[in-house]
Amino acid sequence: MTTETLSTRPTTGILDSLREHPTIKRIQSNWIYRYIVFPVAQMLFFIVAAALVMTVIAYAVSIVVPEPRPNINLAAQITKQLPGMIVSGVGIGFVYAMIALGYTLVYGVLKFINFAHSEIFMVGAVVGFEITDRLAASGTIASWNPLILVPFVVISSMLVSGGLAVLIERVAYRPLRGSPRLVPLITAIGLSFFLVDGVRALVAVTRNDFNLTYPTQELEFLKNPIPLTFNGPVVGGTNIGGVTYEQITADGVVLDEWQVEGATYSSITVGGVTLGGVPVKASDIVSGETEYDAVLVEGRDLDDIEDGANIVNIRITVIIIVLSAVIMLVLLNYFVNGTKIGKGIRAVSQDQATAGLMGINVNRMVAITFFLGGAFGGAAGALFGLNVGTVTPYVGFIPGLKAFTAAVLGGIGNITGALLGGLTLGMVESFLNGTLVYFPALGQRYTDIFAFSVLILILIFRPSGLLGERVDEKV
Amino acid sequence: MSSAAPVLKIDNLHTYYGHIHALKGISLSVEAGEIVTLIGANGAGKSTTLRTVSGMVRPRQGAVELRGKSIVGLKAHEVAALGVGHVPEGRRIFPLLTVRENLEVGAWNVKERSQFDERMDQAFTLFPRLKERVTQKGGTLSGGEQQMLAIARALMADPEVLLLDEPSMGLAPVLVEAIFDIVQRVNKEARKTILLVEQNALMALEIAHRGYVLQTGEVVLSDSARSLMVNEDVRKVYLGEH
Amino acid sequence: MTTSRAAVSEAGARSGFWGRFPNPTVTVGFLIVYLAVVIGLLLSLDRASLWFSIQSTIVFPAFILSPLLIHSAPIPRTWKAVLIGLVMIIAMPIIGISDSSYLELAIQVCIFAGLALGLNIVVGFAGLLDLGYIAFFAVGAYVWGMFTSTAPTIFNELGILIPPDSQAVAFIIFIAIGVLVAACIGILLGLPVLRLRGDYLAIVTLGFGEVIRIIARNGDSPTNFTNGSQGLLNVGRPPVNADMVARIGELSNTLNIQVVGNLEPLTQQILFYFIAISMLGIILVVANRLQNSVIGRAWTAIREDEVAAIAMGVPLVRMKLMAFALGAAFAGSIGVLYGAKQTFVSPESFTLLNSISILAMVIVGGLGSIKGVLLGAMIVTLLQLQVLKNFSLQLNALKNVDFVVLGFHIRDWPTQLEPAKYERFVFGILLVLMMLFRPAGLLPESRRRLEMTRTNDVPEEPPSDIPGTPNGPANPAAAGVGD
Amino acid sequence: MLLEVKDVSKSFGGIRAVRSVTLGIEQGSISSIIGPNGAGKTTLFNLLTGIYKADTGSIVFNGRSMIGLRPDQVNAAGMARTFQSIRLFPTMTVLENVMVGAHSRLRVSILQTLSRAPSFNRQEKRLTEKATQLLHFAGLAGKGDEVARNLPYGDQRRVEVARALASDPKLILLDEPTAGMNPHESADAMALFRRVRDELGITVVLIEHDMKVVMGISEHISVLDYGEKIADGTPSEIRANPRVIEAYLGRGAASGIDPNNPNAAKAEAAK
Amino acid sequence: QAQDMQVIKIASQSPLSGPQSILGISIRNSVELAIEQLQGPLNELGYSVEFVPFDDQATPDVGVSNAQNIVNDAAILAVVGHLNSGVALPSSEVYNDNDLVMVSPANTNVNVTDRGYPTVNRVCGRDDTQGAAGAAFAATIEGVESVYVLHDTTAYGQGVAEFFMAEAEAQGLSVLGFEGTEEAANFDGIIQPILALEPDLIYFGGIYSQTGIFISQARAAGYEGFFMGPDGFDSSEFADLSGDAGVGTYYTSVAAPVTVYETAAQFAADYEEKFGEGVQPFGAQSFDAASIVLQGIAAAIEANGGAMPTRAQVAEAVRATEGFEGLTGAITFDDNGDPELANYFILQVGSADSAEWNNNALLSTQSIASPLMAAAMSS
Ligand SMILES: Nc1ncnc2c1ncn2[C@@H]1O[C@H](COP(=O)(O)OP(=O)(O)OP(=O)(O)O)[C@@H](O)[C@H]1O
Ligand SMILES: Nc1ncnc2c1ncn2[C@@H]1O[C@H](COP(=O)(O)OP(=O)(O)OP(=O)(O)O)[C@@H](O)[C@H]1O
Ligand SMILES: [Mg+2]
Ligand SMILES: [Mg+2]
Repeated sequence: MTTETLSTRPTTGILDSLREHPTIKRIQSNWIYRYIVFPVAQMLFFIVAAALVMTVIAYAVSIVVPEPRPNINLAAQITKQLPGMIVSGVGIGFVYAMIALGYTLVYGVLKFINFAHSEIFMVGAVVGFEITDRLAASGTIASWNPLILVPFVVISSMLVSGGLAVLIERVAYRPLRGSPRLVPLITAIGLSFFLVDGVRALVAVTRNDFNLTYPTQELEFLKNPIPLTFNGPVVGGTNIGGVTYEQITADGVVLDEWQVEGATYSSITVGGVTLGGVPVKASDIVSGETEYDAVLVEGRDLDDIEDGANIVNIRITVIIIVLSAVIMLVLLNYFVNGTKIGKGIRAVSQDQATAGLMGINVNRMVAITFFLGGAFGGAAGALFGLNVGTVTPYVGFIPGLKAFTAAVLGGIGNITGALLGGLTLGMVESFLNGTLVYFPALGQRYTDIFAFSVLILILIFRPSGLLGERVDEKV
Repeated sequence: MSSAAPVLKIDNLHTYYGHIHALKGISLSVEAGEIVTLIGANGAGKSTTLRTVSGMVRPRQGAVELRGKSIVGLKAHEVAALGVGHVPEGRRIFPLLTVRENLEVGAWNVKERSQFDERMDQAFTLFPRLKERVTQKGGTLSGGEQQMLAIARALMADPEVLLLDEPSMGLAPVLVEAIFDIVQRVNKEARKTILLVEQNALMALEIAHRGYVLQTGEVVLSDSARSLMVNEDVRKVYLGEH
Repeated sequence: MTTSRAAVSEAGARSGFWGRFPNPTVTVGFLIVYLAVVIGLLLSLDRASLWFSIQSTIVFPAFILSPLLIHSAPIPRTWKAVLIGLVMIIAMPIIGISDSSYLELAIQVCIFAGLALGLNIVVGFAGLLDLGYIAFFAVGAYVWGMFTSTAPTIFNELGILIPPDSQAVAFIIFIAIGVLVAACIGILLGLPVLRLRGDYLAIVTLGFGEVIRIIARNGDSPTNFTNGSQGLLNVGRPPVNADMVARIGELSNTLNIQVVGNLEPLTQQILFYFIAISMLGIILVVANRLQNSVIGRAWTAIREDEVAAIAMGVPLVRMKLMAFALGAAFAGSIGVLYGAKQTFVSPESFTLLNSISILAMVIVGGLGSIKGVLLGAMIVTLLQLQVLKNFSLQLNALKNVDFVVLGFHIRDWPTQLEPAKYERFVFGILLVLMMLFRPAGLLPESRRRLEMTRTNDVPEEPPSDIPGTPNGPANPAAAGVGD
Repeated sequence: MLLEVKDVSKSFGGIRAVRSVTLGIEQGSISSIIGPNGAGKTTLFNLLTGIYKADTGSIVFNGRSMIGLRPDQVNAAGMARTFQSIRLFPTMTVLENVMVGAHSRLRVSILQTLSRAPSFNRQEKRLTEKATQLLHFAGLAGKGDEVARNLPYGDQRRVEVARALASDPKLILLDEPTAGMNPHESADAMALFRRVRDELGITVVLIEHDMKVVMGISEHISVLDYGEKIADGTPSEIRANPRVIEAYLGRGAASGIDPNNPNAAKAEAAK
Repeated sequence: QAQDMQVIKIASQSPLSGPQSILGISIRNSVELAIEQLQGPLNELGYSVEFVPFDDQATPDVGVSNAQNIVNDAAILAVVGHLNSGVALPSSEVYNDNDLVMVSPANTNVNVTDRGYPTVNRVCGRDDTQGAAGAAFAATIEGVESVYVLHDTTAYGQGVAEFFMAEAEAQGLSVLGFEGTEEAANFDGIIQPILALEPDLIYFGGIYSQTGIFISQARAAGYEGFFMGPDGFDSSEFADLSGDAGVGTYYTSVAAPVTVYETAAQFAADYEEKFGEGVQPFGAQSFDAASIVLQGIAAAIEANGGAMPTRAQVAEAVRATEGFEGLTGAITFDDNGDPELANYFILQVGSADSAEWNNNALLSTQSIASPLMAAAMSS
């Protein structure tokens, strides 16, 4: 029996021997290193490694198949898309990772797949919507400081989702503890049906609709993506309808100002296109004092839109996701490895009966675990909602499945594994989406198939997932 | 010895596993500072008795009193909090926790830091071997070390009553001796009350004050250890004499 | 040779419901009366009646579950055979003539029961958690569909479709082909992944199920095999001839039963019904024979303790592959039937939810128990296709006549809370309740019942979790499948 | 030599559990392997039976190399075993457990199974008879229909032995077969092991910590310590070996064996 | 309702639960509204009409099983449904086997009618025509030379997208990509290559709940060109979902905006009043389908001398519908059950405010003959 249990650190041979070094041991015993520096560095390392590996593979493919389709130079396309693909991979990867944590925590302790977890994520997303929407309805949302608003929304979702997870455990899993593991699997599935349609009933009655759109339009700080420039200081030089718009730069810094035929604007919108700043209705384009409407009348001469792809708009929400995830993962790591309760949870995960003999309240530990897993799911839900803008009661299914895959990929039961699994899956998906398009016989619809093949390959070579500890059975 | 009320008193205990009637009305008592041993054939219900006391299984009928207070129906962690330590059959070390962490978990109910440190020291003086291995994962210890750890872990909570289930099973002869030695020391020096289950009945009776003989879920004989050791039937059936 | 288990079930039969019957004759009498009442009621139900939906929801399940009831009764085997034969071969078609929707339900029940029995081999017997089982079903349906559909697939363009007049023979051959192809795919998938342990296997099979669906959905380019998301249209079916139609017509006249709808599709349905119950019969025999054999025992051994099993000479991978392939083969053959019956094969019918719902049948009924799985399949299928639907229809009927209960006008029931919208909601609750109240399943296999009883007294920390206790299983695998 | 083990080693990560062990087992003998906890005894059994792959070394059984074979192939080659912690199939009946043990000697054919061909029925019948006989042999007559899990511990150990015997092995490896038995029960078990050798002609190797059993039954003893073989010889040689006393027996136990059980070995031998 | 009236039932089948239920419920509600408002003529003939809504759960098996149930209720004379072509195709086999007429409000898939069944009709346009009409218009947008085609991999979305692509190529536009996606929430990965390919226009064959979100995310990611889609875009919800990004989006529709037909506006208002929510796409078509069915039944009864008609007679009468003035235009069925002439409208989203949805600019109206008609006319 391979006993997989909650563990946070992979066992890597070389690192193990390094750890024995006295200096390293001293550093390691420092809690700042153990609970902050190491986990953060590890996450950065994973991000960079995952991105690097995928980039190398993508270029390798482009060497093998330089021109998958007439007039398409694969390498050039990859270069154009690279930053975008990485950012999107990281964004979705962290969401997967946070959901995967819920699967992994629960699996680590109770050894069963909590299929209802995807709905806990969904509830988090819906709660996030309810809060922001109510704030928006009361008209106060714009006055909130984002540094307070985002944590407020996320933490509320965490509390509700965490509470829900605990409730579910109490009602539907605890009575079944000790029965074959497939039994709670079925109650979990039943619950997930119940939750989806239950939430739908709630929002249908209260809102008459179940497409729940976050009021992101009213959140100033979410609107302006951070443009990253890859080709020097001048961004754009966009030419629309014979007019060239140049973004002004001073000392190599890109300003939020645009120059059109000599006049300077703080923001321009042409048709649906916003160049920096706040999207303004076409008729509202203002320059200092003069109205500039010549541009609108003509519509757009799209041929003249110049290469704008060197700009990558990093959505603020992606940054929020990454930051929140990092903070929460650091806290979780500390909680599980550095606190007494964490130790209790790990003990329960390894042997419930004996943990009870030691005076540990097994039920409480299980409840705490469910709360943690649920809270992470809830946070992921709210952040996901902020990022994609619209959620529904059905939104949990796909990310839930993906996150489950990520948890397995990383080694189910392993917290760090969930992170790595999520990032890997996000990155693989993003790169596949970005490159498969150019292969006429394939296309993005095969993304899942390829991603799945990657999963199988990894599992064949690492049967317990990327970081899963292979605890060989002692016979 | 019969000065005060018994520390642990079991009366007419019936325990079932599903429809298997494992304990059929067991009664026994353990006085403070005593080592009492349960002997009996396989499946006699020795382990079940210990499990029932520590709350791992719930009896269907009967009383278990700790210092005169009923503990029937309490959960394992509640019984533990009342000062009962149980070293379960098969050691049951947390395999992925280090030796130190195993001991820390053993001290779950210890609130004070100073007390904790003291007990840790005590454990290491009792088992110097463990001190050498504080950072090793429990699962990689050898059987004997695991057994030491299991006992030390139970002692961390400073329980008044210690339930030991076959502490010598599967151990090399050298270690068997060492373990019995330690049990005796714990009883004498730390003044623990001990309920001991052993297949190695001879050694158990050597260190125990009294003993009970169990057969298919019932107590068939109880006496002082010395008299049990010379009892014809006991010698024949449980000590392997022909 | 499993006398003890037989004894257990006999004893169970005696002590429970059947315990009240003094002797077999009375029991047989009771069963005959029961059947007569149920069949009589079914035939006399009137669709125009206000309460039709609720009535049929009560009576039809009572009818279709009767074979299981008969089977569990303590009466001589011949009687069982006679009564079950009566129900399935005579009563059901007659009821079908009076209302072919019951035939449809019966066919669907057979289809899902067959699938559930196949999955039971994989999950229940061998303990391998397969979440992509529906894929093999899809394979069967597509195999038949691709060679008979008039959709613009490559098969059609190459002119290698099976002409309608030879579809009767071809159908039987294709059931065999479905079996073979699905089994081969099962083996191909199994070879690399069966070395994985429980939950890893679960995710891989889940992914595989999705892959098959995605391939089906995108199999229209660059070469059109599956007609993509449009699905295969006009899939062939074993045809009925005028003779059969005429005979059904005569029968309905003799019985004086008014046929709603046309005779030909009715005859077709009856034909499918007989095909479906024959296939289910074969599957039952196969499953039963597998269970009580070297193979079945080896699977149980693997399920309970892989290491011990392989050390005792049971070749793990080969036996697991066998389970995987046989389970797949069941699904493949039923897939052929399904394709022919629906005359339309599209990727939408083969989603993860379908896999899960078959798994639910297996577990609700009782993992590893053939009778239980049969019951589980019946109950879940009827729940999904009849009971929950009729519940909504009943409410709607009451709305239509402005029915008033306790002063409340059913008509005022808000549309947001219309029961039809909450079928899955109710289904979810039912799943949870069934598992909470019967965690071992409705009719558990005797050894599973054993597994469960142990925990009755100790819900919190089951001693079963104590590896290495003398009498507890040394192996957590015994506590659940797919470890 | 029925079994020849040469220079076999096995490491787990940093732990070198078995270090170039060499030993031979004579056809028709009863031998023991002893050693302190964690010495690598069980690991050695696992290497022999293919559960673990040896890092180095050769294992030749009955003239055939066992290196690279899967456990089921090793079983088919004629080596059967029991486990240190009992691993019966807990919810199968005792009889079924034993029948599974014969798997490698059976014809497993789907077609025969499904068609219930006469050959299938004949095989089932023979198998049932054989399993019943084995149960009788192991002193479990009449317990065939009990569910394995419900048996007392001692009986479970016997079922393990019967199950291992069902594959008609040439060699049976017993891992602490009397652990957790009281002295009376272990004496019975010893008699059973002797009969396995004497009546069935199967070579027996056992791992034990109970010196009464080891000294009473073995014709040959090998001692492992820290993965290495430190001694090899007859029981009296081993008992007198200072290294063995130091590492394993302990002074008390070494001296304690004789006074407490002065004639057990002799008595058994006399029967 | 008078007791002596004979009862006729009309069934609907659409998804009432699950993610597509918002459209399915709209179908169900619109049929209910039509039956309530338009059963007068039948009442006069001595018949009362009952409505039996079924939930097909967007699943073929459930649809077929319901269909079996429906055909066995002798009182049911017609079905309005389904939403999903994947469900309509197998279910209509059952209807057709039993002569039961079906009028589809939403199944634009070509195969629905191309099978030539006498019982299967639809009031909406066809994917082939709609897709082609969209492409023809796209080619006229100034500056559009390249397109990128997305679809939702359903029979509907992929079907219409394929026809769009074919016509776009025929019109000389360069098709930079043709991709299907089941993604519903996060389109990041799909947008990246689009940004790199810089198409002038993105066509998305899908339904607003998916496409609205896509559009808002594509704009946020920096896409600067045009968007276009089929009638799946036609929902006020689209404006909510896509926000500012959706302004300027072109879409084709087979239903006229309510501003064009007064009756449609009335319908929308009635709907809102009765059900407390806005009508969704295919609502007007469902209303029309139900009206046609009611009219057909009445005609069949009259032809039958006032007696209860057979299903075949009803089917025949429905097929004979000629010049029916519905909310979506005049409908005459051809021999396959397609409207002989169907209107295809090209509209442009004018505002991010969903209340303004009905004021979207109507850019072009095309009356296009069904393939059968077109063939007849050309020969
Ligand atoms: N987990 C369990 N499930 C079912 N029955 C059990 C379980 N544990 C013990 N039993 C049964 O309860 C009875 C008493 O078992 P118990 O373990 O208490 O015996 P014991 O005296 O400790 O024996 P041993 O010396 O073998 O440890 C036995 O008949 C056994 O079969
Ligand atoms: N799967 C494994 N992974 C890691 N270490 C292992 C594994 N199996 C055995 N070991 C280690 O190998 C060494 C030898 O173990 P083994 O079980 O062979 O000892 P043993 O001689 O049988 O001891 P005992 O008498 O206690 O059963 C021990 O240190 C053990 O921890
Ligand atoms: Mg015991
Ligand atoms: Mg060992």
